[in-house]
Amino acid sequence: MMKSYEELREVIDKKNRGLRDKVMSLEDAIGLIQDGDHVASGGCHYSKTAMAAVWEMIRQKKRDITYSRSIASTEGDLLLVAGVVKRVVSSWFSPGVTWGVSRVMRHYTQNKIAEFEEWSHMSLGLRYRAGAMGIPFIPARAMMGSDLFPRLSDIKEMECPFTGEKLALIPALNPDVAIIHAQRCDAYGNVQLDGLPFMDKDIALAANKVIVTTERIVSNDQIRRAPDRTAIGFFCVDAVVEVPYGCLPHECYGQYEPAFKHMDYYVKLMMGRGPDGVKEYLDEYVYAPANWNEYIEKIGFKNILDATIEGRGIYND
Amino acid sequence: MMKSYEELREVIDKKNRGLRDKVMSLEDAIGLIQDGDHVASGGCHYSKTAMAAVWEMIRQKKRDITYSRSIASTEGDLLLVAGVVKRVVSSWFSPGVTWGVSRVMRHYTQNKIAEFEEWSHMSLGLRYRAGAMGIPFIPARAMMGSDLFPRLSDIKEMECPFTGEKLALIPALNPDVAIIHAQRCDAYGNVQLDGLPFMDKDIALAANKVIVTTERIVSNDQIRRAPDRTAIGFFCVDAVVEVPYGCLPHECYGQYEPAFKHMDYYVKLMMGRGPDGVKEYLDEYVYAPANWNEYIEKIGFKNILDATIEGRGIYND
Amino acid sequence: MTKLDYNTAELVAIMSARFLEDGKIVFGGAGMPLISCILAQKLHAPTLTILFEGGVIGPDIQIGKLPPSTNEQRAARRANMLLSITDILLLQQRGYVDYGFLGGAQIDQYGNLNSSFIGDPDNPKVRLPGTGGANDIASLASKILVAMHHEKKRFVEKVDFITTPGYLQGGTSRKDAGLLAGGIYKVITHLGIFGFEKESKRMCLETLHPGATIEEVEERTGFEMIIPDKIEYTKAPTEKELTILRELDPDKRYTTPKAE
Amino acid sequence: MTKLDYNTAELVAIMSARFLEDGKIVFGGAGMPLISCILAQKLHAPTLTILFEGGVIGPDIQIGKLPPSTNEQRAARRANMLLSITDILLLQQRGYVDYGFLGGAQIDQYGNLNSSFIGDPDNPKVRLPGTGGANDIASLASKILVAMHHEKKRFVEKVDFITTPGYLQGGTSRKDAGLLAGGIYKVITHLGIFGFEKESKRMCLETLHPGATIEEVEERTGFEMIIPDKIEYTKAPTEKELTILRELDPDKRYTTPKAE
Repeated sequence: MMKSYEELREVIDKKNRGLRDKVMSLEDAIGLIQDGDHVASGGCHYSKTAMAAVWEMIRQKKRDITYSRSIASTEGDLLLVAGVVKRVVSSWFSPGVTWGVSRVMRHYTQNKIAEFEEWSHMSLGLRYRAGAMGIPFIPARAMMGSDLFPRLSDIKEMECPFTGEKLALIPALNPDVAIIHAQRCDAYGNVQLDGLPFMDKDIALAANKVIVTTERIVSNDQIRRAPDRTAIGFFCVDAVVEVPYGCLPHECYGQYEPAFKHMDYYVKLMMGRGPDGVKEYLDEYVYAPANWNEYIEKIGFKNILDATIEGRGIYND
Repeated sequence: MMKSYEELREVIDKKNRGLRDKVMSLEDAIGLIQDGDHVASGGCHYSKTAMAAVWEMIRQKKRDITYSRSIASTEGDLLLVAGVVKRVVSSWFSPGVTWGVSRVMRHYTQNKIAEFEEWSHMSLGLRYRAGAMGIPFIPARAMMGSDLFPRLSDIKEMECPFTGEKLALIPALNPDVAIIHAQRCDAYGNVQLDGLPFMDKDIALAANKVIVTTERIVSNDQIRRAPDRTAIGFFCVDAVVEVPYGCLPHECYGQYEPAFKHMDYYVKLMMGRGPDGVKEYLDEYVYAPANWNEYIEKIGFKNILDATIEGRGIYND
Repeated sequence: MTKLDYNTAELVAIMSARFLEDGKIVFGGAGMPLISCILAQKLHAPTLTILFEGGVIGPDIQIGKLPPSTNEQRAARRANMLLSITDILLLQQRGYVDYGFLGGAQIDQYGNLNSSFIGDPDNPKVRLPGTGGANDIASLASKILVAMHHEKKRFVEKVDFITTPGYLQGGTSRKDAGLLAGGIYKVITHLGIFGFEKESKRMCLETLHPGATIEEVEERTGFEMIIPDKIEYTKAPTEKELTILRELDPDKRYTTPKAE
Repeated sequence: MTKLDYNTAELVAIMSARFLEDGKIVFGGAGMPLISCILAQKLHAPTLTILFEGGVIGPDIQIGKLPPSTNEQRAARRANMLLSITDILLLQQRGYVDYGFLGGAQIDQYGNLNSSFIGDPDNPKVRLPGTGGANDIASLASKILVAMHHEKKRFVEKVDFITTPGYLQGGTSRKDAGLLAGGIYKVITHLGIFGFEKESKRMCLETLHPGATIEEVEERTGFEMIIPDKIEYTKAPTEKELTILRELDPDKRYTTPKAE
């Protein structure tokens, strides 16, 4: 199941990693994803979700995608109901603690239409990290003894040759594509992140292709003035797309909080009518708009302004 | 040789990790180091060396210390000649490429007065990282096949249970004490670093005690305004000491470049007269001054001003 | 002394807070656990540090703006440090986290928790959202506190699925499985405080909350709870505890008992 | 065409630069390797990225302020990214580094390098400063360039100590040892360009620099160098190459041959 080191190297070897302009349209960027790919998503839960990328994946009718993320929220529902995703690899999957258990997740998994492969939060993080480091596994002291362990095909146990202790071996994950949303990024793909870093760095290095959506594209000069802030280097990035409000209705640290009213509206629809409710939502918010800006406009100016005031407010203290 | 996980946990368990004031004198901070300890040092080569800590270790006549660092420079000479260090664990040990091979290092190792245990740069980094992660090893694809490998008692090889590939297992290193120099730090030990991060974060988490010397102590409020800049958390720090110019004659990113004239002077003494030259240096620059500020004064105002202008000049672009 | 009035959720929040010592580090979840942690800080543990698994160390949570999740910027406000999720969870593996604060759909006599499946995992009645960081926290934090409403359907002999390891099959089975650190420290319900017998690792009553009875505990527990010969009682919530708790959650958003 | 005048260090710097393709990533050391990398950028590889093992990605080095080490702020000037040492070396393990640029006190017929001990490692005549990142680079970067002055005492049959793996004992021994990636690509000396025979992995002459002779190569090599039947010659340094090189190192600080 796991690729050999030589196969992994071959993929990276073929990438053009020159310091060159990678700015493109959302359509072209998502065009890099192929049916059947494993797509890993940055952020966590309803924070820093690469929502514009997810939205465009749905519009492009991607199929048989495996979707992995530290915690999947409403974007996971959308991907399932749209028929894009067959398997979700995550540690937790529902809109949010206060909104209850996703009826879509339950419908798709309980009826075996899709799979939800459950890893602990840390072990999923270590999977990306091992992938980022170019090693087949990282040992860990969690997962053992639980019923999660025997349900996973790729995890192993060993006796530590140094201490004799039992260790879980958490296997590397090298996604085909990473979709990551950034506060800022230059045209070459140098990404600078603010606030909560989630698993974004490891995901970008672990993936074979990296698509970055960003609140704004800044000059390379600006990046070079604070190179210690660069979290993801240009060399692994394949596409840079400027998408203001690219996480809505989820949040982007320092830029905007979630559009809570829209989230409440969505959750009510989803919990009330299950997949059918989500289909209605997809029609109105994903398929109907001519482009991302039209989608944002539908979320509503007041919602967005409120979210923005709260979001940037973290710098008021 | 490697401690069991339960022993490691016991040490950390005993640390007081409350959010409390840890500011103390250089004397008291270095007093936390015991004879026989393994002391790991942050920075690399002649950058961000915790020189004030090294200087005070010599004055306090520490003995039988194992000293580890990514690359050891002139501070390694001083520690050997002063009789503080018995074993250096590093990937490279000499003042700097342009200054040739340390005569002190050669004298002490060739005459078997002290040991220089050589690891590759990355594998020493992985040793600290495994220590920081609380795991006994990290697999890697370097070191194998070389003659470095069989000289090391703690490194092992295994066949990967996922891919069948051969892997080197790089053993965790949990130093007794880490000495780290920072651009700024609050009274609780929240450390923010600028520029090159070296291995400082991993060393701090791997060590059982952490002594931070810092160019300045800033308020906790200032730290909290940019928590994404905190590189080392207060919880692992045991001592905070304000020592302006605490790396001299080495450099501190964004603050000062090396005092090159003083470095040239030292190297000439060391290369010309070997350990005897260094003894003379120790008398004049380590033992004679009443305190760190007097030592700095002896390096000379013009030297320091030049180094400062160049050092902060990186922000001029 | 007049008898103070409080609901069962408030009782659990206060009892939990009492276990959090000063100078320690606690993984606070969203909701009630977070309220308990802040309560402890205000009462007896001013240098207690709260972590969130979203990557937050030592935040300064605004009363009235409690974060609904631990992975968002409200949880990060005025933190001392922000870390990647993987790194903050690894702090536990290094031994830096004293307390984990967990709940679950089910707990069993050995303290194992289930937050994955109700019914047969291969054909579940309910697929739950999953472990999040709970498996890691229970495997690695030094002392786990479990705060739950005491109900028979939740206190079961054997959980349908061990998402989050307690003492597994009891005895030495937790260590034998490779889990060398931590373990379930206390289970805090609206009826009492429960610990685990030293050898067998079976759940046992430690103290009964004022007003609760052994009968009620037994009635609401789906396995044989070990009851000591001499019953000790928990000290009732004080006026100070209740006053501060209610300042933290004035609308009782997090301290209203859920309907059974 | 008038014959251009250049010294042996300049020759090696120019020949090395020619191997660095555009769009690739190279670990540049301090000194001559760095000059070669910048020269390649100015000549044919404008989007070539330089890394330093001190943690620097894509710096903008000021002419006249070349960093004497790769671990200091001069090396970090106007970089695209700064990383920890461990992380920048791990980029190679992930496959992101195309070229490593190495030297050493000794090289042998299989391209193994020694920078640790001269003489018996247990009783060395000289203890050298050590590997630094060289072992990692030679184990993990895709293609290793070795730039050295060609001297018999440096080109030895068997290095006293393998600090930095080439093809080890030749044949498949490198892969057998677990080193699945990379390998020594070219050895560049003041006499010629050398590669490694496909099967045996023994060093072989590829092209002779203008003016150099087979005899000189053999005389200055301490093992049997494989010499092809038909000798090919390297294209001599061009005026453009020399002009730019001398702009980069006007004082010939890094491009003056060392006394043998």
